[in-house]
Amino acid sequence: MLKAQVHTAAELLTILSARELKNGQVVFAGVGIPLLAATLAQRLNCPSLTILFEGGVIGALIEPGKLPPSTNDQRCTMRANMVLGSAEVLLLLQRGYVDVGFMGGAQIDQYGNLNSSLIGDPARPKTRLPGTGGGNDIASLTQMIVAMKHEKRRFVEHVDFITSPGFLRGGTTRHDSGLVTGGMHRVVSDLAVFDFDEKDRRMRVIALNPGVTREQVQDNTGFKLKFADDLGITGPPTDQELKELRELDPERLYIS
Amino acid sequence: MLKAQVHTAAELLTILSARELKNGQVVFAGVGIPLLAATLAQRLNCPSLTILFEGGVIGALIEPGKLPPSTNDQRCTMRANMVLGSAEVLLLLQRGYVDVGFMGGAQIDQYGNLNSSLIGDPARPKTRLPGTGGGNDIASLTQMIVAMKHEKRRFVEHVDFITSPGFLRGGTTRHDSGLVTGGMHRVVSDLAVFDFDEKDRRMRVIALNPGVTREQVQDNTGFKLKFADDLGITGPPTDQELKELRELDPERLYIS
Amino acid sequence: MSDTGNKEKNRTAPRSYTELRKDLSRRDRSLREKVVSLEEATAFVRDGDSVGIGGSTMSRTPMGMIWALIRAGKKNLSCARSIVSSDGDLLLASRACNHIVTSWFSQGILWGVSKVMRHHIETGKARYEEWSHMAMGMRFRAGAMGIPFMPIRSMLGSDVGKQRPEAVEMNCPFTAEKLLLVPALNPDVALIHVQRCDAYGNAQFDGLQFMDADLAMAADKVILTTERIISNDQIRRAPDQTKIPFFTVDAVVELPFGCAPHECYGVYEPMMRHMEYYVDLVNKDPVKGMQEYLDRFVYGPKSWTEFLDLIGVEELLEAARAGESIYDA
Amino acid sequence: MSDTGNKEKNRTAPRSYTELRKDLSRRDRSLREKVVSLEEATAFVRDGDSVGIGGSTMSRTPMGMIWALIRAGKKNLSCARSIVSSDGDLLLASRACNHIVTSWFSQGILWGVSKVMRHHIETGKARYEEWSHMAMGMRFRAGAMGIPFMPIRSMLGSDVGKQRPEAVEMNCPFTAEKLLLVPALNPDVALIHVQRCDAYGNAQFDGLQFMDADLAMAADKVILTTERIISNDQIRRAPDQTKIPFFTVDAVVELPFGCAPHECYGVYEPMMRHMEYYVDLVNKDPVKGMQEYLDRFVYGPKSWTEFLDLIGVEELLEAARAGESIYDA
Repeated sequence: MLKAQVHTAAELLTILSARELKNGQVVFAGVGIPLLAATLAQRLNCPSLTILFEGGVIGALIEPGKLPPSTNDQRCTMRANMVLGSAEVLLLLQRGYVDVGFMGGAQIDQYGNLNSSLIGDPARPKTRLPGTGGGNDIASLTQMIVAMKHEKRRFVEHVDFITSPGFLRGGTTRHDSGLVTGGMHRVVSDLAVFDFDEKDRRMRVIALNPGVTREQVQDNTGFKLKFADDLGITGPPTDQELKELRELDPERLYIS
Repeated sequence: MLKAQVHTAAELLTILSARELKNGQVVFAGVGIPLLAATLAQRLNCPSLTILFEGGVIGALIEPGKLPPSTNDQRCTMRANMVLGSAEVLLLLQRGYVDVGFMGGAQIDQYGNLNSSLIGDPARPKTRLPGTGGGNDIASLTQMIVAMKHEKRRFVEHVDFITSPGFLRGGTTRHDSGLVTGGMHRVVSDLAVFDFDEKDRRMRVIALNPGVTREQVQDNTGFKLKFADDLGITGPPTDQELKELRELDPERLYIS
Repeated sequence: MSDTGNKEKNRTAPRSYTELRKDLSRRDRSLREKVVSLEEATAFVRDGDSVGIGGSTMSRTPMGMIWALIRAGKKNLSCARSIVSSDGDLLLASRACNHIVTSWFSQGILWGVSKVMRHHIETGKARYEEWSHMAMGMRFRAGAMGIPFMPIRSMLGSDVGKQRPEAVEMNCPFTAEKLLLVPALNPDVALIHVQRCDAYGNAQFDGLQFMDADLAMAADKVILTTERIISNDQIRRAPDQTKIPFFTVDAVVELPFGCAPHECYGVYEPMMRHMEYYVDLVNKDPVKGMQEYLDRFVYGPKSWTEFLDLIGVEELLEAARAGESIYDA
Repeated sequence: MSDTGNKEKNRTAPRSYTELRKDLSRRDRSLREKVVSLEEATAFVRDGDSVGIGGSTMSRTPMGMIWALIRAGKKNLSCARSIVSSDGDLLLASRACNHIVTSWFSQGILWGVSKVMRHHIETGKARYEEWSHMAMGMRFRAGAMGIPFMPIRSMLGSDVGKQRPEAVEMNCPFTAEKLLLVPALNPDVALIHVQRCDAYGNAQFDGLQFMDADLAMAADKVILTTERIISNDQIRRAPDQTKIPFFTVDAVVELPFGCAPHECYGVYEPMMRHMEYYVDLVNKDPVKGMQEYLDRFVYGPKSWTEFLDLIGVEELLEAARAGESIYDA
C-alpha cells in the first residue's frame, strides 16, 4: 500500500480519469492521457468499454508498449472492430452513439471552455496553438471528461479563445447557442475532481485528491471555485491500477 | 447486306441508341435496352466508354449471355472497376461526372417529360406504375438519351405525371424550376430519332429510320411534331452491329 | 382522409435533435452478444413501426426476417426501402404493411408491373410514398448523420417533387440557387441481411452496398440476419472491412439462404424458377394467387428451413453455384 | 488587409452549380493511362491553386508530391487538410503555401507546438484558417456530393465558429433548431497517396480512410501517388475494394515510400528517428533550422530516391517491418 503512493502527477491523473468511465460506455478518446486512461479502464473493470479514435477507429484494443503517436496512426487500428473514415467517426458523435468525450486540455475556464487555438488577436495571434482538431466537435456533441495538469495559468477565469465549448458564458448560454446536448461532465486534475453547477454552470470541486487541501486547489486556480456541500476525497491509486498503467506505458511516454 | 435488314424493332432501337454514344463518355444506363446498347457500343467502337449502374457499379463489363435481371444484381458487378453504394453512384450524377443518362421510357410528352409513376389522381391512382427509381435523378442531373417503342399512346401531348423531367412546360421552365443543367438530348424510337428545339424545347424529328415516312411518324405520335430542316435518314443496322448484339443477348431477353 | 394524411405526414417529419438524442441515449451500446432465433427477433418490431429494409430489388433482401414478421402477425408497418421487389408484395398482401416509402416498386424489371402492388395501391388499401432513388439515399444519410435534412438537386420541377410536401425548397444562402431539402429518415427499426457478422453485430458485407451502412446508422434499432456468424477475432483481423459497427445492432440471427428467393452477393443468385412461378401465380390473380402463395410458402412451413425445402435443394444449389461465380473472374 | 481578406474569403465561397458543372464537363473522363513522373505531375498544380491534401497527421501524407511541388517552386497555394503535420511546415517555410485550411496543425502530438507554424502565422507570413475536424470533412463531403453546403451541429457558440463568417447559421425549416451550414470545399487539385492503383487511376487503399474518397470526388483534378501500380485486371477482381474511381484522377505516379518520413498503412510506420531529428532541428530555430532541412533534404537530392537514401535503408526497413506488423494480428 505504501508503494502505491509513490506515483507521478500524470499517473494520478490517468488513474483518476480512468475511474470516471463506466463499463459498456462508448468513449471518444484523444491521444495521450485520455487514450491511456480509457485503455486502463478497459483492462481493469470495463471490459466492454468501446474506445473510438478520431482517425477512424471503433473498438480499439491498444497493446501494452505500443502506444500510438497520434490517433491517426495505424497503431490505433490494431485489433479494432471497425476502421472507418475520420468524418464518419466524428459523425457518430453527432448521431449520438458516444457516451463520453475524453480529452486533455491546455487551458480551461470557470465554465469549462477549452482553448487550444490561440492567444491574442485571432487575426494576428500572439501565440498560435495547434487548433481544435476534433475537440470542438467532441465538446459540442457529447458529455465531456477533461484531464488536465492543475496550474493557475491553465485554470483561468475566461479563456482567450473558446476552441472547445464548455458552458460558454454559463447558465443556458450553451443551449441557447444551439448546442442542445452534451456539455462538461467532469474535469480531473492532479489536485481535485470537478463538476459544474447545474444552474450557473460554474466549475465546482466535488472531491479533493489525497493529501490536497481546499486552499491548495483555490490557490492554483485563476478564478473563485465552488466546493460541493458533500465534498469527497478521492481514493489513492491502488497497486493494481499503477501496475497495469505502468505495463501499458513502459517507456513512460505519457506518465512521467 | 440483305440479311442485316431482317431485324426486330427492339434490335433497331438498341443499335440506333448505341450509335448515340461516344467513346470516352461516362454513361449511366438503365436495365434492358440501355444496358444492352451501352454494352454494344463498348464492344463496337467505344472501348473506353464507362458504364454506370444504379445498383452501385462503375465501369461494368457485361458478359455476353449473362445479362443481369436488374441493375441491382451481382451480375452487374462482374469485372467492374468499382462497386460502391447506390446513393454514391447517383451522387456522381449530381457532382457532374456523368455525360449521358440513358433510359427506356413508357410514356413521353412533347417536352421530353417521362411518366413511370401513375395514371389518374396521385392520391388514388387509376393505374399505379413502378415509380421513378433513379429516373428522376438521372433526368434532373444530366443529358438524357431515351430509347422507346413508338406508339401513339406512348408519345403524348402531356404526360399524366412528370416522373423524370424533360423540359417541363418548354422554354426556360426547366431551368426556372432549379434544374440548371442537363435535359433531354435525344429520343430514339423504332421510327425516328429526335432532339428538342433550342427555344421552345418541343420534340423534333432529326432523322427518319430506314423506310419510315414523315407521315408514319406523325400518325403514331399524339402531338404535332416538328421536323428539322436538314432531316436525315438513319443508316440501317449493319451486319456487325446485329451480330454483336445477338451474341450479347443470345436468349433474346430484350431484343425479340 | 385528411386525418390519416396528417398522421402519415408526421411519420415523415424528422424528429427534433433533442428527441433523437434522447432515443439513442436509452439504447444499450455495450459490447455484448445478441444472437437470437428468427422468431425471437420479431419481438424487436412493434405494430405501426417504421421499418427500413436493406438491400435493393432482388439483392440482399432480408426475406427471412420479413417472412418471420408476417408470420408473427405484425400490422400497419411503414416500410422504407430504396427499391422494392416481391418483398413488398408479401408485406402488403399479408397486411403487415400499409405504407411503402420507396423509389420503385415492382417484382422486377423482367415481369412488368406488379399486379399485387397495383391492387393494394389502387384500391387504397395501402399508400405508396414515392421519392427519387437518390432522395431515398439522402434521407437515410441525413438520418445516419444526425442532421434533419439533406440538400439535393433532383426532384425539382417534377410531379414526384410536387407530391412530396414533406420536402422543402430553399434558396441556397451561398449561391442563391434553388435546392430541395429532403427530411431525415430515422426508421424505428432496420432489417439488414449480410454475408457475415459476429455475435456482437459487427457486420461485413461484400459487393453491392446499397444504402445499408447509412440505414443501420439511421435506425433506432437494427436486426441483422446473416449467412453465417463468425468470431469477433475474424472481424478484428480485417477491421477495415466492417461496414456496420456492433453498437448500432440489437439482434443477430444466423440464417443461411436468408434472402431466398432473392440473391445474396457472392453466395447465391436469385432462385429464378421460384421467382417466375411466384410472379406467374400472383399476377394472374393478385388476391387469390397471392393468398395461395402466402398459405403455402409463408404460413405453411414450420421453419425457414422448411420454406427452403419447398424451393428445393436443386434450385438452392444452382443459385449458390451461380452466386459464387462472381469470384471466378 | 481587407482586400486580402475579401480575396481569401472568396476562396472559401462555394462555386455556383453552373460553374461547378462547367468545370467538370471540361475534364477528360475517359478510361486512359495517366502514368507520369513525379516531376511531370507538378505541372497539374498552378501557383495560387487551392490544394486538398489526403491522409491525416503523419498518415498517408503525399509527402513525395509535396516535396516535388516545393522543388518546382510553386507559390501562394492554399492548402486544405484534415490535420496538418510537418508537411505544413515544409509548405510554409518554402513559401509554396501562404494559406492553410485545417483543424489542427503541429508536427505531432509528441512534440508540442510547431515553432515553424508559429513563426509563419504569428508574423503574418501565412494565414491559418481553422475549422473543426468534422467541419473539414463535411466541407469536402459537400464538395464531393455537388451541393453547396452541409449542415452540422458543431462549431456553434464557440470562437472557432465566430472566426468563420464563411459558414452560415440557419434555423432548420423542419425542426426550428439552429444549424451551421459549412460551405463546400472543391479544391483545384487534390494530392492523395495510396497503397495501390492501376494506370487509369482506380485506387484501392487499406486501413485508415481519412477523408480521401470525398476529397478525390470534390477536387477539380487529382494527382495520385502510389506505393505500386497494379494491373487493371487486379482492380477488376475486387471492385468493391476500389475507393477512388479512375475518372476523378488526372495523374498517377508510382512512388515507393511516397509518404516518408510519415507512414503508409500496412506498408511502413513513420520514420521516427528522422522525424525526431527534423523536429529538433526546426523547432530549435524555425528559420535557419528549417532552411537547413530544406536545403539538405528537399532541394539537395537529385531525386526522391536520393532523399530516401538520406533517411537511410536501415530506417526504411525498420519502418517497413513495423508497418507490415499490422497484419500480424
